[in-house]
Amino acid sequence: MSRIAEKTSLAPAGLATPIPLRVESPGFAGSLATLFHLARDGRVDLSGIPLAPVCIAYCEYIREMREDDVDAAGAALLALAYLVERKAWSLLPIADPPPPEEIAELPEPTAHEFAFAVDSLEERHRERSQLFFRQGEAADNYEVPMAPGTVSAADLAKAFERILLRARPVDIEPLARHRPSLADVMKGVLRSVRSAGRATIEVVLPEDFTRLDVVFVFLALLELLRIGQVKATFDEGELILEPVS
Amino acid sequence: MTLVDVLEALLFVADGPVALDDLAHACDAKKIEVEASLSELGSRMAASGPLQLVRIAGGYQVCTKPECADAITRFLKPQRQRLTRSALEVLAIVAYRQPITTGEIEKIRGVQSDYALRSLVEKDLIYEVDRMATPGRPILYGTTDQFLHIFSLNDLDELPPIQGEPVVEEVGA
Amino acid sequence: MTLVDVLEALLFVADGPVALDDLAHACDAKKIEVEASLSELGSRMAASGPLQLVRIAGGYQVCTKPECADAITRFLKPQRQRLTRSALEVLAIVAYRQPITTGEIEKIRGVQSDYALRSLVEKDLIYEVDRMATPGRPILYGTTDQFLHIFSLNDLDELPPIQGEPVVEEVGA
Repeated sequence: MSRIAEKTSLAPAGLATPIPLRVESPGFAGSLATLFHLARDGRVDLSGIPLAPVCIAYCEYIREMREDDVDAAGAALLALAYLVERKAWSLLPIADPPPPEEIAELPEPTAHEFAFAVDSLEERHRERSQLFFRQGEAADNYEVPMAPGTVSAADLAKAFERILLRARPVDIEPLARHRPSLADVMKGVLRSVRSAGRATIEVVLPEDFTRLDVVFVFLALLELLRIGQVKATFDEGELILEPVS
Repeated sequence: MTLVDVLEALLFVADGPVALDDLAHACDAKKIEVEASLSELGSRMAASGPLQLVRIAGGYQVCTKPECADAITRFLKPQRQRLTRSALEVLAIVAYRQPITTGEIEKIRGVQSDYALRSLVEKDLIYEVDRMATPGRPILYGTTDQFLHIFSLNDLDELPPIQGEPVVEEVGA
Repeated sequence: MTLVDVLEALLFVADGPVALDDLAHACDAKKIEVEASLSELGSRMAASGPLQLVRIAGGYQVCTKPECADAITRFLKPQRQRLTRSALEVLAIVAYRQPITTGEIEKIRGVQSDYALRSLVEKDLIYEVDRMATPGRPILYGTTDQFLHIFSLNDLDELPPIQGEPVVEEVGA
């Protein structure tokens, strides 16, 4: 069976494109242009494709064609003749049919062949527009939240002030000796809290701590609270630290 | 916290489709376990709530169910750029014939296509894969992951068939 | 789709805390209903799953529970360092054409590039080298040592040649 595809999908005038003839047979389904290309590349067995209906459909098309488009008609005729010749050779009982003549202008697959794909892509796009994903920027700014039930910022500030009062006052040296990085202090605090299980702030501070030690340890503590590695609570006014398992 | 929960959390914070490998690495779990848990998460989400798990652009991602589209549209007032029919046609040709040059596309369409190509590059739907080693070194275009994403495709094998093409492939095989 | 579900969907797609008013408007519901549903959503999330509803910065937002922190940290770290295609493109232009202004970059790319530039500055891959002595004093960007570091370059001379560029340089020399 052959039928003529939508005529409106013809390529714009002025270009030699084959007519949009669609071939449907047990051995092949697709446009005449595609069949031509497959035959030329030896990728289709023409003996399984009846060409008579294709020729009849072609004649019908020419008859119905309102405007005389000699270029389109010629291009399709060339493809048809080529197919008939190839098929004829393939039916003859000879091992090596002569190579086909090289045809100068090959019919190319035309845009109408993609019409179905374009339709289904359009439909997919419409369906997809009903779905919403989290926006990229939101994820970019994503921070792991603080543990719920932790103390408030004001509570922490009070605890900080209290412990600062007990620190050994040492003059700040402008170019002080090398200090550990915040990451190192965080590791130290986390180690102390984990080994103690449940600890007060003194446990994580060095013995005979200075005000600078307090500042460093608190910074580390805040960071650990923020990334959810340590949980802080108040017990009778005392700041209690626990590791988050 | 079960593995299913952790996976849900990871997909929540991710800014795009996440590959199975990355999920397995973050969870410190075997891929086969992660796959089973993802399938459980998918069924759980499908059964209730407004979210769903999809396989898209080569990974897993969570998105809303279509039923919420109206409220979300009111909320986000998204300016969805619709693709014109001609842009879609060029996109389809690139998708099925990639890598392909402007010249080849114009031969198929019979019309100039550089404007459509440029706008598709700007929308990050196609990109310059390579250049041909012929005079003028024409650009070869291919589709991006963003292309897969906006058409809800996991990979190029999921493209809808061109009319007749599947049969053609069988014949050629 | 219940009101609770729709609210979950809205908070899922939102890129920050959402005010009660905005939620009520998007759901086309009364504030008092929305509040009740938010409280139901909050309890539901608290009871199971890896997500929680928090009140933050004058609005509502969904985030993960702290128990998932380890997996998320493992997951986000490499992801944060991954550069998007457009960021890479901007970075390449800055690398080869530095010092360069936003306007010049946008002229080359044909698309707005300030978001990519900002994210590259945040990642410490480019920095404000100077400002041009022209009206508006546009910022001139250049690449940082961190840029050399992550691309394993010793100095800028080691950048791979752009196609055709070496010839241009010879002509100019």
